[in-house]
Amino acid sequence: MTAQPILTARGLVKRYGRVVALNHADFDLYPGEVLAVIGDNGAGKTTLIKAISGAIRPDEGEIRLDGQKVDFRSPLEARDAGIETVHQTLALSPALSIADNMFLGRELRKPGFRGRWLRALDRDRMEEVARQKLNELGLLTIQNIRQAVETLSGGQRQGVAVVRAATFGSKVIIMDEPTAALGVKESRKVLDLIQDVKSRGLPIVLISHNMPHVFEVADRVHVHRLGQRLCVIDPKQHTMSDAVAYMTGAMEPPSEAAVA
Amino acid sequence: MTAQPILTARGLVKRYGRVVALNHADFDLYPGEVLAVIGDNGAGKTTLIKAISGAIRPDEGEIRLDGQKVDFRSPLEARDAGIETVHQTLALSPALSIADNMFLGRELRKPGFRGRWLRALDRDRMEEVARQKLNELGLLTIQNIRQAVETLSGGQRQGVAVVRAATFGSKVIIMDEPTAALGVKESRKVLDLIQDVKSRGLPIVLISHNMPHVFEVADRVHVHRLGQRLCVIDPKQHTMSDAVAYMTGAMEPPSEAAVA
Amino acid sequence: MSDAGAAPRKQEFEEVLDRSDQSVAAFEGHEKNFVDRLQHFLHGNPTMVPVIVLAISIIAFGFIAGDRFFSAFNLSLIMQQVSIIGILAAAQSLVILTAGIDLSVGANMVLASVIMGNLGVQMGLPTPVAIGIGFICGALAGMLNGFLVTKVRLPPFIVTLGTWNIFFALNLWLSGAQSIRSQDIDAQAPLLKFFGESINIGGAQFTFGSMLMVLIFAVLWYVLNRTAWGRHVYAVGDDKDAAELAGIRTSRTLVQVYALAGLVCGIAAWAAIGRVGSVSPQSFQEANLQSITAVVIGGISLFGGRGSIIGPLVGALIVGVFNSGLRLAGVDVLWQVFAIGWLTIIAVAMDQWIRKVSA
Amino acid sequence: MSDAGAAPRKQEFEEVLDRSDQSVAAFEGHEKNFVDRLQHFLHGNPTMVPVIVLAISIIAFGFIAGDRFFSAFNLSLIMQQVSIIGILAAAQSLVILTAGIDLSVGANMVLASVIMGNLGVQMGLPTPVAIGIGFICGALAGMLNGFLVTKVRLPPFIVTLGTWNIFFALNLWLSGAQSIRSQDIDAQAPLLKFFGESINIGGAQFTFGSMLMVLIFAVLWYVLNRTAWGRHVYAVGDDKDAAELAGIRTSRTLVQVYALAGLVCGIAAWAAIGRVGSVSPQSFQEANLQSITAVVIGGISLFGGRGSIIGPLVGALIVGVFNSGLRLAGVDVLWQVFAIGWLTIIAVAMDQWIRKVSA
Amino acid sequence: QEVGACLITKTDINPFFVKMKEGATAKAGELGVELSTYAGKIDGDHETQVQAIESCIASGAKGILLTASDTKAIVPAVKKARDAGILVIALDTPLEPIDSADATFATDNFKAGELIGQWAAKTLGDEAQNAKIALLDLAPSQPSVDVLRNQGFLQGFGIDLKDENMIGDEDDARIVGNDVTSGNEEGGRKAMENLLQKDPDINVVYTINEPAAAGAYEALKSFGKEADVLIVSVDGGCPGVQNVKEGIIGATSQQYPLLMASMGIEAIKKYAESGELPETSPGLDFFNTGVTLVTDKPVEGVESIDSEEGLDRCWG
Ligand SMILES: Nc1ncnc2c1ncn2[C@@H]1O[C@H](COP(=O)(O)OP(=O)(O)OP(=O)(O)O)[C@@H](O)[C@H]1O
Ligand SMILES: Nc1ncnc2c1ncn2[C@@H]1O[C@H](COP(=O)(O)OP(=O)(O)OP(=O)(O)O)[C@@H](O)[C@H]1O
Ligand SMILES: [Mg+2]
Ligand SMILES: [Mg+2]
Repeated sequence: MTAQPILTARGLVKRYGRVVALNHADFDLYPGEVLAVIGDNGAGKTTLIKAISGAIRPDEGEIRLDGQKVDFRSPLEARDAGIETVHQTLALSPALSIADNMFLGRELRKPGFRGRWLRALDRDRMEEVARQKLNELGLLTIQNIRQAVETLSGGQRQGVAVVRAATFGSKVIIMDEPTAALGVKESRKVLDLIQDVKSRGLPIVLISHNMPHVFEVADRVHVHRLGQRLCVIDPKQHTMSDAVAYMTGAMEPPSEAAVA
Repeated sequence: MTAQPILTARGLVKRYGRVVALNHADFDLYPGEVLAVIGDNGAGKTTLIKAISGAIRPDEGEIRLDGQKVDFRSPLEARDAGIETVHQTLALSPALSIADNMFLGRELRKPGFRGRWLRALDRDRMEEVARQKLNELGLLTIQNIRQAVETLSGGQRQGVAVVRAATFGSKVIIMDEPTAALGVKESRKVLDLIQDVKSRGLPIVLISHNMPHVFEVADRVHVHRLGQRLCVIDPKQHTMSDAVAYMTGAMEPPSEAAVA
Repeated sequence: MSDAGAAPRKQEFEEVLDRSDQSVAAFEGHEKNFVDRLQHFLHGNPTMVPVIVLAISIIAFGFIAGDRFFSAFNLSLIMQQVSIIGILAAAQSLVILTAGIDLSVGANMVLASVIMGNLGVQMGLPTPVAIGIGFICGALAGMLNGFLVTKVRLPPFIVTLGTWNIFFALNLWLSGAQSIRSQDIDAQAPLLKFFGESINIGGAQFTFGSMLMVLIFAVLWYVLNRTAWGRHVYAVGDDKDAAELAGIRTSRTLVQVYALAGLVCGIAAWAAIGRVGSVSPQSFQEANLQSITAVVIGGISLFGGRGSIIGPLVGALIVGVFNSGLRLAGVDVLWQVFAIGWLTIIAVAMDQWIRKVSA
Repeated sequence: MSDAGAAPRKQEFEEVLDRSDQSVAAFEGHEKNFVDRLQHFLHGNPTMVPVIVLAISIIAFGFIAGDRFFSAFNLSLIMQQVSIIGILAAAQSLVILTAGIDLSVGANMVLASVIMGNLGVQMGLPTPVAIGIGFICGALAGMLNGFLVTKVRLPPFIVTLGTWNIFFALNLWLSGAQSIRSQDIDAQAPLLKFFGESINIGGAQFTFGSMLMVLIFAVLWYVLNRTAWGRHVYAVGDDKDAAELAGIRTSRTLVQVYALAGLVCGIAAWAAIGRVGSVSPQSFQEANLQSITAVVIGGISLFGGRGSIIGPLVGALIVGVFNSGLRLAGVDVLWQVFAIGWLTIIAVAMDQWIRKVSA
Repeated sequence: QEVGACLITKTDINPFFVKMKEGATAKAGELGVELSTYAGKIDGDHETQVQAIESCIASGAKGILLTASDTKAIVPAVKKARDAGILVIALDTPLEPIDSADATFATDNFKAGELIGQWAAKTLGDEAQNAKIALLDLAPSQPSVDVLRNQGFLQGFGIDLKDENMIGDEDDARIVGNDVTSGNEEGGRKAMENLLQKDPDINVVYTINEPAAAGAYEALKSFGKEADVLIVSVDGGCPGVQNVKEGIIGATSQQYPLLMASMGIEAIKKYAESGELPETSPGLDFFNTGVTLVTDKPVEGVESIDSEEGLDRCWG
């Protein structure tokens, strides 16, 4: 691995009372790659990416983006630094429209006096951009861009969240189990989208329990176990069985994998 | 198909405002079988099993259990009739203990005066039974049977819900996406448990988006599409590709499959 | 970096997906009768519900209580009468939209008006300064609520139950429970009574106070619906965690909401001096709950994130129309209280019935 | 049926699972200092929090207000003074445990006591019958709340805000705002004053009313913790949908909870006649909010499903101790109001701080 | 066309005002006056009274009878009514300034307090120097009736008032303390208990009204002190006078709400017919509907009637 990692974490620790969710975890993401994170339930995957995306602040450890030390105090700061996240819970506001949700926290204002002084939203432009992006990524056929997110099906909602991340992410896109609740068809669309985003050169972190999916799209697989990075493996040199064996403690990882 | 179905539904209709979630759906479950229900997101699978398990009342149609017409007005009535369900949302009370959750709504009372007149709970017996059942099914290692469910991990919670259904179900057990949030290891345990329950002679309805799982455990596969039963296929005579093609509308199902 | 360009290895059963049905399920409306159609119409236009209730009650009381009720003067009088509760309901709505509740709005307002009176009349400060300080105190009191809600993470109900007592005690302490007489205000700081002035148009008497109420609602409507901040308020009320993860500074937004609500209470304090004609520390003790009543009758959900800010204006007017109509119809106070009790329940029940329909 | 016995076809990568690690992750405690350890202890025993607050405030006021405060007599007097609010807090707790709120408890109680007085004293019915009818009216009033909450699906806050007004109006109508004199009760229906009787033990004076309060809490503790119904109440408050799916008749449980709360209000009505000495339609107008204050100080979560029923008893006593202590220390009523405001906020903030720790 | 009149009282939950309403309603029926009644929800609910006045103006009433919650703050609203040609009569409580209303039919609340103060002082005789006084007031917000009765009592008892607009600023050692009762039995009992805890030797209890007195008596009884204490009160309602008769209350100042109300209705009727304004009592700036001390233990120099006579004249 010669390229500079775009995002690194070293020695992250996060405790919830007596539970140690992260126990000196490390993390590396390289430019342009799809990195899958796998691990048992409760291994600390979600906590890891929450720390990276500013949703929680780790108790210890440091995070570097582009080699610069960063300390995100809120998801907003991570977002402003170019890290977009599709959370396990989606983070959409059910009563707001699709367009409003897409632009939540980065609304466009009208040009001139009305935007500058009256802070008026430019609804038309936001809706146009939202519609265009949704179509462009071909992820879903939305009938009405003004419809409230709560009227969408689970798959459609997931689509909105993914498209939002893909549209605005400028450095890193993180997805926490984006396909867990999705059907075969909908999952496929998300996987296609991941390929799409990757082809635009953006690196992606994908958390998933679905081994075939992971081995299909991932360039490297980060195996998380008991709050730590156990090893990183190359899916072309290891089988799914190997990955599962490492992840569940059935087998010790090869020592070279730790530096893959 | 010569045996009498244990559970049948004919012409179920359920509307949510303008959305027709069930559109004259039929359903048959035979004794001792594992029936998988597959379908796109929003096809109406959850609505179907909610109707069967008393969680909602269909607008039209009839349900028969053991040939008797039934009309469940609440989940309790379905449960009393021997139908146990593991809902997508698990239906556990976070603040109550594992034992309390296992016996929720069918608590054991102390023998004699204290139970009969003072309606005192028999905590000891409930905890004993709960521990025994959890161990017996080997699904999880619980440290403390009195610990609140909210302190359990997602996988453990799923385990409690599944064990509850397996313990008390006397006629039918229904599981709505029991493995969606689970890791590889935890999913495997649930699948093993399904085999286990089946070997005790109880029929099981399994909703899942995971085709390999479905084709591993199912005896028959009910394909749901646009609120209706499209067809029922035998996983030994059809491939996963067929199933996915029918379910997503890529292919018309063979006419004989409609009566499989 | 390793060979990222390798062809994806789809699972075999996924190959068929290219041919799958890409259409979106569309469902037809199938309303059977007039009631169903009405229900659907109102579902699409929930703000119409209180408006219709208002129209019906005005007409009904026109029949019951006769011309005296239906006169331009009386209708404008109702506007005057509800103006303070209306402005407080605007403040209350902001908080309720974030899924909170503010039991202290009335106490906050009275405290601010006592401060304005003390400074402007008794200590002889220039009136605009006194009013300004009153505004600031209102906003600070609101900020205290917001701070306790966000930083100490207490339920708004508890926080404002506590500060209600606190503001009330401070009010009595500052005022010595003494009113400041109208004449003294006229002599010292007539500007304090600005919102009591009125203009007459064809028998109707519009006070500046009732215009202020309408203006405040109009401004809040613009802010909530046409600015990013307004969208954030709705998002925070709808699902706070989701809003936080989506990149909204929810704590900051919440503190701002409470502070703005406090500021609106401060403005209400000025209007109240005009309305009452004096600074009365004993007034408006019921205003906390009355403002909540107006908000819920106006169709804003106590669970946050749902409802239009215009609703509470209409809600306040409905309560005013009921009070006025029942009074003019000669109904005993007792039964007025009784009627308002049922009105609250029935109005919200109707709202619930309409929201039940899915779009 | 087709060949169900075919061997399962596991996915290849799952084969390795047999060898996987079956141990459960166990984490050690790692409390750093005394405060952490205390926090953890209290987290495990949340009911201890109000108990400790109570103990500390008794000791503190013992210093501030001196022996007069710390006497057996005064402490038993506090018990007497809080007995009615305490009983209402028990009713309120039931409702709050289901994630509801009952603003009408006080109004319900006064209505029931007026009914008992009217029937027993003025209409000369046998006292037990009058009391029985009062109980029934209390329970029915509670059921009305429960019905509106479950069947019409209205938020409890709105329902009870409405019925508060309704019960208040009925109370005025039935009583004509007239008290029934102590002496008339003595003559006609002395049994109504049963709970005003007391026994003396070593200087302390325990009224039957204060014993009743303790008894009611004991019975409710048993019901909530030792019977299936009690578990259902917690489950409904915790997550209503989950409880429904798990096979609990949540609507029935909720209506029962509100009816039981109403019945407890009816019992409180009887006790109130003993405590006040007369049937007083004007008393206890603040009782609705005071009971909520006692409940939240006692550590029951407004979000339902959490907290011990013993907490509100202690919460009521804390408020009583504060009132009595401040009084004896010569603090003005004004500052008592102020202190109770802060007490509410601080008590709940402490509770929050303790619950923050994971077990 | 019928003459319209309005009666606006402080609350609807105080029997005093309920009786006032009954008196007015009866008289209105007799004279053919169309009466509307209004009341605040709680004591001090000033805003509702303003609304009531406005509704009266809108309804075209000829006269308003008003017991003001906030005697200063209500003045602008009253002025509006008078400008609209409506006769405004303040009942029971004079406005500030008193000439803000066309007429005032009042009981002098200060006088009512003074009478019971004098009676208590005279009853104790020399012991009055060592009295221990408990003052059971209405509310922390000190509505005007609260202040007038309290300060009147202290004046009558011979205590320096300091600021006569303020309760509780006196520093006379004989005062054990003030507490608030909300004017009901429960509050009366709790306040009495609290003050007894402060000083068990209290021997004079002033109460804002008779329900509070009844509550105070219960507390004294439970402390076993009911025999040694003088309770004085104000109102003169039938239950209160009955309590005087039974020796529970030593003396009470009786007021006449029914009389005030019926006279008020008569005045409005007269005004509507002839435009004639009511007169004031000689030497006063209001028409005194009178206040009488009711006690069965009369003392020298304070005029009083006994409880039998009091019961004949009581109002509810
Ligand atoms: N807010 C919280 N409070 C307390 N404990 C928590 C919290 N969030 C996570 N944990 C605990 O931290 C550990 C790691 O959780 P995490 O959600 O990161 O696991 P995960 O690997 O994402 O699991 P899954 O695959 O089930 O999503 C678990 O034991 C979990 O119970
Ligand atoms: N409570 C409800 N109110 C309104 N619409 C509903 C409700 N529940 C379900 N629906 C709608 O009914 C349709 C069927 O939903 P259902 O949950 O049964 O689908 P599903 O097949 O279980 O999907 P998934 O695989 O995503 O779980 C969807 O369009 C859904 O939006
Ligand atoms: Mg996770
Ligand atoms: Mg589903």
